Amino acid sequence: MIKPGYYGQWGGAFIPEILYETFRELNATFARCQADKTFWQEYVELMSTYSCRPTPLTYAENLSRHFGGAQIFIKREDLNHTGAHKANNVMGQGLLVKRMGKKRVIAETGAGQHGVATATMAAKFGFACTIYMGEEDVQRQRPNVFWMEKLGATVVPVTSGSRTLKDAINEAFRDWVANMDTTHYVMGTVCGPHPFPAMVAWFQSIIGIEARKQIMQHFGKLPARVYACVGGGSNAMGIFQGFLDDREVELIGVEAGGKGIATKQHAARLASPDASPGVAQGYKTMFLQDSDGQMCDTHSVAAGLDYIGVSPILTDLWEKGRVRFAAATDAEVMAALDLTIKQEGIIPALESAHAFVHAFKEAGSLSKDEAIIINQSGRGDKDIFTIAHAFDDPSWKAFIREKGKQYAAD
Amino acid sequence: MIKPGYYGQWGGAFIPEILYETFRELNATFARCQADKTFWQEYVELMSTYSCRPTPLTYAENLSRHFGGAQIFIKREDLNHTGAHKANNVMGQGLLVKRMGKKRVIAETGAGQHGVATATMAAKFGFACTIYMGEEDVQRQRPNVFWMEKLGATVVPVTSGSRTLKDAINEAFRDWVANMDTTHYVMGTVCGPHPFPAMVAWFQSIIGIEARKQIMQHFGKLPARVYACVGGGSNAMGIFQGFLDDREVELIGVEAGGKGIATKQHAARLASPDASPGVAQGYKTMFLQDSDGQMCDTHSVAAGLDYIGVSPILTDLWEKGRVRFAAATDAEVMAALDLTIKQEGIIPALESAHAFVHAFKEAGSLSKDEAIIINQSGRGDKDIFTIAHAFDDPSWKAFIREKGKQYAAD
Amino acid sequence: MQLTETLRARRAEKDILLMTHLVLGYPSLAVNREVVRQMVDNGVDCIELQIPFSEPVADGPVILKANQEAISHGLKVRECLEFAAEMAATHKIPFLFMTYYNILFKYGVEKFFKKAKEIGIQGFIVPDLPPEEGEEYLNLAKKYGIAPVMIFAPTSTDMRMRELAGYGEGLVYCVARRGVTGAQTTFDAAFHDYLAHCRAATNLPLAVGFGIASKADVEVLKGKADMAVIGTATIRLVEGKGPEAVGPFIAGLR
Amino acid sequence: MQLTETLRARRAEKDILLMTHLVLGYPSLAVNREVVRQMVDNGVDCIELQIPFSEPVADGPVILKANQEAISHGLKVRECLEFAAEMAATHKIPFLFMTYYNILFKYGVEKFFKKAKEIGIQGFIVPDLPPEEGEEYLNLAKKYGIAPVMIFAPTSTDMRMRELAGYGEGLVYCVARRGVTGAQTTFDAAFHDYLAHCRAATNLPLAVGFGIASKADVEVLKGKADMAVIGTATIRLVEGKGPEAVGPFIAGLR
Ligand SMILES: Cc1ncc(COP(=O)(O)O)c(C=O)c1O
Ligand SMILES: Cc1ncc(COP(=O)(O)O)c(C=O)c1O
Repeated sequence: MIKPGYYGQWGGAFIPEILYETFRELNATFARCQADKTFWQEYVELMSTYSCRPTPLTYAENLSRHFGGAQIFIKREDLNHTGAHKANNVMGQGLLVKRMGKKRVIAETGAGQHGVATATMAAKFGFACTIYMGEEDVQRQRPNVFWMEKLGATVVPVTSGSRTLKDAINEAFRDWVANMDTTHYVMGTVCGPHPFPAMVAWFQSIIGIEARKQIMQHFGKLPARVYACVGGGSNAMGIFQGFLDDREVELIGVEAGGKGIATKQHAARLASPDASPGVAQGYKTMFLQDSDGQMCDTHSVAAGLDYIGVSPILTDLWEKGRVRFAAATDAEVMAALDLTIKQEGIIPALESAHAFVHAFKEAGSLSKDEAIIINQSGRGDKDIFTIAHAFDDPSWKAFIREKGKQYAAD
Repeated sequence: MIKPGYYGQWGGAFIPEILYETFRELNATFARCQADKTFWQEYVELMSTYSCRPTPLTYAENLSRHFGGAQIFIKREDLNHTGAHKANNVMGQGLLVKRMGKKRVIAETGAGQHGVATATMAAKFGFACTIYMGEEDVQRQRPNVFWMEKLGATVVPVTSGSRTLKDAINEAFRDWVANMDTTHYVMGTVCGPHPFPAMVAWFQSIIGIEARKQIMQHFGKLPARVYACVGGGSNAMGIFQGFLDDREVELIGVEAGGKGIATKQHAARLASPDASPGVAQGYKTMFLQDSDGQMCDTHSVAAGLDYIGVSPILTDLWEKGRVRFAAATDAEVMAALDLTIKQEGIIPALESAHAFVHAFKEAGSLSKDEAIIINQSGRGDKDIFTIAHAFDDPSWKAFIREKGKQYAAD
Repeated sequence: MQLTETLRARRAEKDILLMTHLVLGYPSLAVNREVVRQMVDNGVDCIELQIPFSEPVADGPVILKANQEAISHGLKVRECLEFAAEMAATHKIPFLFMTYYNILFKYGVEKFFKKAKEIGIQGFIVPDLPPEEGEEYLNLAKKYGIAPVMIFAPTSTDMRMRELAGYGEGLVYCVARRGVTGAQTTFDAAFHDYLAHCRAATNLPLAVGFGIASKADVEVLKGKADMAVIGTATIRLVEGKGPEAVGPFIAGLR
Repeated sequence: MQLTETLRARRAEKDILLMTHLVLGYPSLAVNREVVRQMVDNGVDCIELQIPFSEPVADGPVILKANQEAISHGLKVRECLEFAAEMAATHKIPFLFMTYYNILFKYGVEKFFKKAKEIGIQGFIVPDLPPEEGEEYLNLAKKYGIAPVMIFAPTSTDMRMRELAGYGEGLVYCVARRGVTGAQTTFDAAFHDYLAHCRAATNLPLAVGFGIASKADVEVLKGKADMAVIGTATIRLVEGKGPEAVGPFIAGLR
């Protein structure tokens, strides 16, 4: 028999005893909401009036022509309110929090995308909000910090460990074990202790439900392949769920290859030989860790993929051969981004661009009467500081220098 | 009899003779497209697969409660691809350009919003693209310049005149009179010579068509008032057209009050006594000009409203009493922005925030069983440099200083 | 119409006429005064006085800058009118106003015609006023006997040219090429063909402008047009070498 | 179970026992060695040796930093085991391992139990391993005779406490309050009520930790618990005054 919260041998809920009751309540509320059809209706209604669900499926005519193979479709999660699929999860959990009667939410954030989404949800639902963010990320992602603060959230820079996403998660847990009576921890991806993977996957399944319907409508048959980038795995799980039972649809998760697998400066858990089974941050999965079980530093140009673990659900699907994994390097990502912007007038987030890399590598080898879908998890204009920097744009640098001087004079 | 291209005494086509044939062709193509039902269908289809139309109508529950009067609804043009209503016009004109067989587009841009939208459309349709932008705006809006260039457009800084929007329009005309055989000028708002006002209003009418249907669906009756900011007037015309024939719906256009009407540092054409009838940039309307007919410098915290003229269609509706005009000052705009972000988790563009100012002033005096709609023409995160600056955010300044130093060392 | 007759009479004596152009107030009215004197002394047949406008869409960078500098130095329309009155009183050749429609519109179109007539201006060139928008303007032109100069463009069809000719008086201004003032013009076969079409469309004197800058350019027009228009070239000359260079330059053009 | 008996025996002689805690490798194993000696010499009844982990979610800033510094200085799990072996061989009191589950998991859970047994460790505290996830762990604990210490929290219901007690051996670690290690605890009525519930749920010795830092704190626990746990307080002490301050501090607690 499979234990609840397990996907094959992965998952579980490795939580401190103090959270036992909190998780009992959370599991119960989640189960009630899943059983209650009106909850999902309320969720869909919220996402269609507050965000713009269903998000479109865009036919990328130029890219399809460019590669001369499969017809390329792009699922446009970038058009969500706050600019990424993160909104789906966050608004869903917001509804749960309302049902539980809690008044405060906390969250970790890496790039800041999930932090902005959570702060947004908190503003809308009238919750107090604290966001934990690695100090290094606070430095790198100031625009998102600015918006979180404007949205009324308190942003706490995390100075422990590698000062990035995983440390922010730890810090959020530390807050939670002190304040669980009033507070819900809005986990940002399909990771963490059960029921988070199940819950986040459920809310994100809206992507796949829509995508399947849309591709049937626009293309008349199922896609040959579906590509999604994988940080924690929430956007990937979101779209994959629409096609899991369609065995003929190949599902491809693309991880951060960083500076190349060989350099060890990457965040490829399933697409590299560098990860091993472990238990951390409340769940069991493949982690990038050393032989003692200490977690490694990871690297990616995309902050949202720069993480040691990966969804236990995806690890299971990988182990069972249902999802294929690949890695895209930073350099490949910048090239795919450039091509997509120029060909389609669409700016994927750096995270999302990882999925484009592999779709582009494979599109040409498929026949023209097949379709592929790329999940564009977010929009890239939020990443201007990173993207302009990565493209080494001289006018951008001059602009920033000039602004810096103005402010220095203040 | 009313001359074609006139709205009451306003409008017309004051064009140099060299463009006579170009306009004849443009008028003919436009008329053909208007008569051809499949054109509008193609347009709606494009906007629903490439952008996310219909954009939602969001019920602003918290703001409604806060003001204790009318139920406030927000029409979410910010969720469009590229972040503003500008996409509607630009994609529509793009389809026209395809029908005319032209291969190059040019546009003016102030804030850069219309420039980014046009560059996006050009990338999607495979057109060459040149964007004219006042040198001062190029300096202020570097992020948008960066994206336009990434999208493959050439951005030409305009160094004549006040180096802002109106000068960019002049420069675009100068390009057009040289290259009209291959080139279409994608005017960004409901101004300029006929058929531009009619054409842009037509494409933007999609906002009002949707909004009317949505408010009836969500609220069961027509709104008491509809608020929109007015730069050139395209987003306002867009939403107003849904309600023009409903005499009981009051329509309010909000212009840039800048530093206050009394300071003359504003861009209020119809809401101040400072404008007078004139003819410039190809059309007749109320302009901010001196007694000789020389155009004035205008001011607004919102670059997209910082313009000397206003749609001839709106001037006519104003003169006829159908649309009421008001002005919002920079300071009021920052306060409304702050409140909207905190209450609803929604970040309006600085331009859009002008509409919010007046909706907020009046909401409380309406009864709870009435609704008002605010047109949120765009999203504010594009304005981070301006908004963070306007809020005088110290961490933002420190961040920019730091980045500037990094780049200085390069 | 006075302007037509004057030009026809002059044309009878020369194989090509010269019209020059200056932007009032740039670099100053004093320099304008000297430039006009040199032009007249060196046989120019007609002068366009451009009243500056803040948004001169049909003009290229040189004239654009001249417009804006004149305005930024505080030049008023009233001063332009006074200066034009002085010129028309001093010199025996026809003077025209070139400006954008808003200058007339804001002044009051009829008031402007009346004033222009009073001070002896013989024609108007308003590049942003097509006849379709010019009903009042055309009526007033007739009423005050001021020539409303029409503009032909290389993009104008024969039908359009004939239509325009019907509205025009004084002369027809043939724009030599696409684009704005100040760039170079190529006098190729298409250009000559264009002039032939212009010629066929009207009996009014044909003035050709945009990019005419040298004796060679003027030479090309002989026999094909009645008048060469020198615009940007003299402004550049005054900027570079001062007003005293204008006389020799004009003298060398024919 | 050896640990239970040892503690019960000691408890029979004292009105409260003392358990202390240290993070291995912080600031160094050499300092750890000295600190342990001082603790034992001053009558500590039981010592928790924390094997550092890079993600210590249940720990507050002081212990967190200690974990991370130890790792960043290159400390290996192997060295921790060697050091623990040395301590257990040198000192007569029970030693426990406190660490996070991944350390056991990655080492191999059974291998880890075997090793611990070999070197004389008497119990494990693993704060991120609830019994629901610990089937293998609990079986191995039985097999190797190592006490799997259960944790009670102020949020635990009576039913949950009884359930936990059923899994536990050696002692029950009662977390004094919500939150992580190192913050202050208020010993109010709710706290005493909580301890009464703990007491009612199990016969195992009750150790109370989180925020116990002074003689007064220890005093409060007398009669209500069997053992006071001093964690962050000694780490702070060593940081501020060096290892030689530990002895007098411990001596002064009871
Ligand atoms: C745009 C975007 N895509 C993808 C991710 C990765 O997360 P996940 O794998 O959970 O979708 C992030 C995380 O911040 C993100 O912002
Ligand atoms: C977001 C936004 N709103 C409004 C405007 C003003 O234009 P219009 O009055 O044509 O809608 C602009 C112009 O750039 C804009 O970017």
